[in-house]
Amino acid sequence: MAPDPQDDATVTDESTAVDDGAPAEATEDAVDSASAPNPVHEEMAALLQAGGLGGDSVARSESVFDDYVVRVANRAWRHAGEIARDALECDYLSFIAGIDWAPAPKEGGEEASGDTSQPAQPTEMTFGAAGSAGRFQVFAHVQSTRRHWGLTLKTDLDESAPTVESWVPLYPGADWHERECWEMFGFVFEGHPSLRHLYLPADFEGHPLRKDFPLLARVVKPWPGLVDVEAMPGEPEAAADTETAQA
Amino acid sequence: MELLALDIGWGTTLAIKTIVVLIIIPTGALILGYVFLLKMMSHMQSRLGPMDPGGFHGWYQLVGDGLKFIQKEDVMPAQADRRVFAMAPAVVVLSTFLIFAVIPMGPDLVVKDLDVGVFYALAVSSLSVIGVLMAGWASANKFALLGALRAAAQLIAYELPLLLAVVGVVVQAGTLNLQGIVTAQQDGSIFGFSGLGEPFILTQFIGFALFLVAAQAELTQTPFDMPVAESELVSGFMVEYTGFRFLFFFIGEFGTAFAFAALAATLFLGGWAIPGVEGDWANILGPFVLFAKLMAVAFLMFWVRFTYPRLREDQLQSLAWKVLIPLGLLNLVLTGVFKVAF
Amino acid sequence: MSTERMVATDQLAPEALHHLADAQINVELDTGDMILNLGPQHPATHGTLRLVVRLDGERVVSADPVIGYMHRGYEKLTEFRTYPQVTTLINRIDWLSSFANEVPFMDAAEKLMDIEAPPRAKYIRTILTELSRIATFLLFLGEMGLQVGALTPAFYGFRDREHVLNLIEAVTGGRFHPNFNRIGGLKDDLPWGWVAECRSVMDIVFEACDTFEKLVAGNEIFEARTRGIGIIPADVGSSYGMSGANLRASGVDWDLRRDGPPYLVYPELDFEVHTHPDADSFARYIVRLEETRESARMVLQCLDALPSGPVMAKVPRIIKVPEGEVWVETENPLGQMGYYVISKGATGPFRVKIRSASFSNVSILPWLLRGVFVPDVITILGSLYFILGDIDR
Amino acid sequence: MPKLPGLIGGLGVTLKTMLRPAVTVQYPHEKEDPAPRARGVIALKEENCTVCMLCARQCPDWCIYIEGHKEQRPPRREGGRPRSVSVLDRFDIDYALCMYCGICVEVCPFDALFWSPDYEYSESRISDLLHDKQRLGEWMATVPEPEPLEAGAESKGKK
Repeated sequence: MAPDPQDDATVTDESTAVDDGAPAEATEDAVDSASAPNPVHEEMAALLQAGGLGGDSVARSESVFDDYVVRVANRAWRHAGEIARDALECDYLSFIAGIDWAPAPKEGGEEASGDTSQPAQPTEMTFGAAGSAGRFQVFAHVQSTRRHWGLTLKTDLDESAPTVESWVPLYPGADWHERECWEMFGFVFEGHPSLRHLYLPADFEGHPLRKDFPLLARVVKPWPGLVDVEAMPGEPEAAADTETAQA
Repeated sequence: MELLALDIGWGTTLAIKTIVVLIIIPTGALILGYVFLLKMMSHMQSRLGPMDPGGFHGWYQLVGDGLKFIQKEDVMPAQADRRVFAMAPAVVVLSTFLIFAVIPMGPDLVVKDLDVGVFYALAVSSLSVIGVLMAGWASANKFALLGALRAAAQLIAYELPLLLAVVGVVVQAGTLNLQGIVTAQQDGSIFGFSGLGEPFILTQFIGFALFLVAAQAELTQTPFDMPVAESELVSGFMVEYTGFRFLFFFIGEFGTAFAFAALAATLFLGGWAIPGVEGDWANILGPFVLFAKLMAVAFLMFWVRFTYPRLREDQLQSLAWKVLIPLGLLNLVLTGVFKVAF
Repeated sequence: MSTERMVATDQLAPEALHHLADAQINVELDTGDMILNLGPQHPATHGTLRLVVRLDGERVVSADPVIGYMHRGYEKLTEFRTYPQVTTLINRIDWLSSFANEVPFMDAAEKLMDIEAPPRAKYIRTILTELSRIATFLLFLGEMGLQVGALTPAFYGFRDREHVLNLIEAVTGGRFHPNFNRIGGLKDDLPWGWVAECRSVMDIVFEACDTFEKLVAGNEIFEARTRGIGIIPADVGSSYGMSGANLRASGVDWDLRRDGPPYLVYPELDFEVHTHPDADSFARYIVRLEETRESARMVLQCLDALPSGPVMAKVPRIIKVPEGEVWVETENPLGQMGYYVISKGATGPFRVKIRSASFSNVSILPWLLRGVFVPDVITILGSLYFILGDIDR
Repeated sequence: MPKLPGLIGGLGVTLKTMLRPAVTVQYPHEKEDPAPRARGVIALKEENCTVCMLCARQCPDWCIYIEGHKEQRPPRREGGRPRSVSVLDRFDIDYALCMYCGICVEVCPFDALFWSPDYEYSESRISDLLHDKQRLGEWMATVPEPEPLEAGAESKGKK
């Protein structure tokens, strides 16, 4: 299936949409990707609709390579989970995680190690499948062990106070996933029995997976790729010495 | 000692005997450890075991280990109950040495030919329970405490089957004296053919099997090694011991195995006796015969140890109370009936 | 461990909670509970898992796994790495079957770049994935004996696994970290005489499975130690996200190689998915034993149908994956491993969510270990078969 | 033979293994030679290296340290401009950091780096694991010929 060429087009107008209100494209929440509409995803969309996920709570849904991505409003997150578990019989919780769509900070700064071999990510903020209303998003993947299908649910969190309802009452397995997400991104899950650190030591401050959290492992040691081929002593500098060949 | 036709005083013979026993147990432990733990286990696991130390097949390995343990630092945990911690290994090893005071290795080669030999041997063998409890309690370590409590429950639970297994032999031999049991087996005859003597293993097979199972539990060997379960309690009550104290435990473990194998050989396989060998020759050949029979019994015990998984605590107890003890009583009844009938 | 969490899980499935824990904890004898730390250095936790266990005598009142001792922060690292560098990272997540880790990531990148690996590369990838599954399971079959106390099976497991690792080393150059996968195919082709060698090793694998069946599975003491221990009902298991042989041992007939979106050459192979009704530790052992045999049969099928041809599709020298998102999930030996790759057209991914199997398999421990004896805790830990790198990422 | 109870069957297995020859190799005396493709150590062919720094940049562990300088070389054709060629001064691989992933060997455009299956270069001091240019050159002798490929393989044997 060709990647979704339409992606760029819809992205630009995406960031203007307000996530709670009835976004303009609520009406076309049917599958809008250019690829052939996937029958399974059609059935899932119908079941979601029948299950009570109203028009205004589904912001946008999209088929991405065999996976069906549905973006729901923040307040409808637990409700969407419930419908996925009951109407779509998705009894298997694959994972719950967060995304920080902010562009990666400028790499190779003075204080950093000058490693120019890091991939140069684009600097403006773009969003992935089914768009996003802001910088933070929580996405989960649930599957059905009987019907052998699954879908990805996404929701947006506002940047100042990122909170969303917890899925622990629906899936006890969500406990650890949400603790990890809280620890790495700082998203607060309401109704979670005990939000505490899962991987990091108790006194760790900051949220590592946010894009503005620097990767400190590499600052202490100068990057061996920095050294460049110097000219012979007394030889006029033929090539511009400072420009290192971009890997 | 008429054999050597010298008249050395009572004190010196006792000294010689104790020195002999003090030498036999560690060497016996080292031999057993080397042959079974190092070589047989590794061959069973398709590997060669130690080959380099000492040239031929690494025979020097355990001696080297012993020296290594002696020069290792003797660490004692901070909150340990110091005196009890230091005493515990001694108690465990003591019971091994005491058992050997009774086991005959020849018509005259026995430290003390007690009339209540069997009773004494079994009584002394349960001394090690106290040592294990002392070790577990004194090392102030949760794993050690758990291991020691399990050991206490297990060793006590398996005293009874051990006793019942031996009582069958005593009833058939008619005496508690180990020499008496050996001679009873030597000149007995099976259906008229007296070439092989009458080792009690033939008539007391249930007793022999019971004895092996109970001895396996007394030695805390798999499938009864709950107190030293290496995958749960790391190494049970021995966990905080280092240096030569651990060496004591190692010698205790394999020395007791040596002692129990010797006891089993004496009770069931006719001890030092071979039919048709009397007097002085028996004194010379006796130890070697006993050693051969002993190694056969030890082979059985270690073979089981390297093959089976471990029983859980409650399964272990229910096996003792619900299976082994009724079996022992049944064996006793059968022996009694046969004794009277023939 | 706060009590509300107990309440939260109680509402889930009341009948699943006829667990022996609540019935048998004797309250009248109010002995103080002992808190015991199993781990992080402990022989039974495969690596640095720490289990804070509250004991009442030898019975577990509550268990709280503490993880993170092996956390290397892979998801942060992948944001600063190019695609070839990320492959060297991700095969260190589940280091026992490291080739199988790379397969979903490669599949994801190939889908985004709309590249199709040539058929021969797909067959070799399937063979190497199944070989790493056999290597992992052989170690498990031996290791499980060790957890329960038998010393010898572990050595048989290592001995037979050595042949499989030599096979993988002959092809990829690395025993544990093959690093043989490239986007669009494989780095190189099979060396001369490898197919014949692989067939003879499969016979060794079949023989090893028979040995384990006789030595461990058939042993009455092993059965006494594992039957009825650590029972996980299917619905509780799937709600915790348990996958792989653990879930199939609870009777759930679900295997991504057959039911999920098709990947590699599994649609062309005919293989059986083994389940077991008992849902206890013994069932998990039996399911993995059967799956080892199934994998060996699959490898033989692949060897017979191995097509000739190139092993690398046409791929630009510097790989820039176009913008897009993709979720690819495969059936790894430990369970389902998936990657949610988000790319913004750079030489490296923008964000990779790594869904590893052991993370969810272990998250069921607090529910599962209530009211269990200490030795059974070790049996259950052994039967769940998790790898610490897989939990902590 | 009748299905022996598991306990007896297990004993049979261990006895059978005991009687079979052991599979272990006595390492210092007998040695198992690794597969020709095994990634034991990286060898450097100095004349191919043009100090393009690609390997140092692509290495995830940052364990390759390179220094070079430019030199004038006589022109190939007489009367032509003198060629300026980069010459290697220092090429160190720190095997204490290297994870043997093989990215450097693969990314090198001039085939200057090769894999050799040799594995016996452990040191007592960790600083000795920093192999310099001369030591890497010595490893070149142990690099095997690219071996023939399996039937049905089309691509040429890469290094």
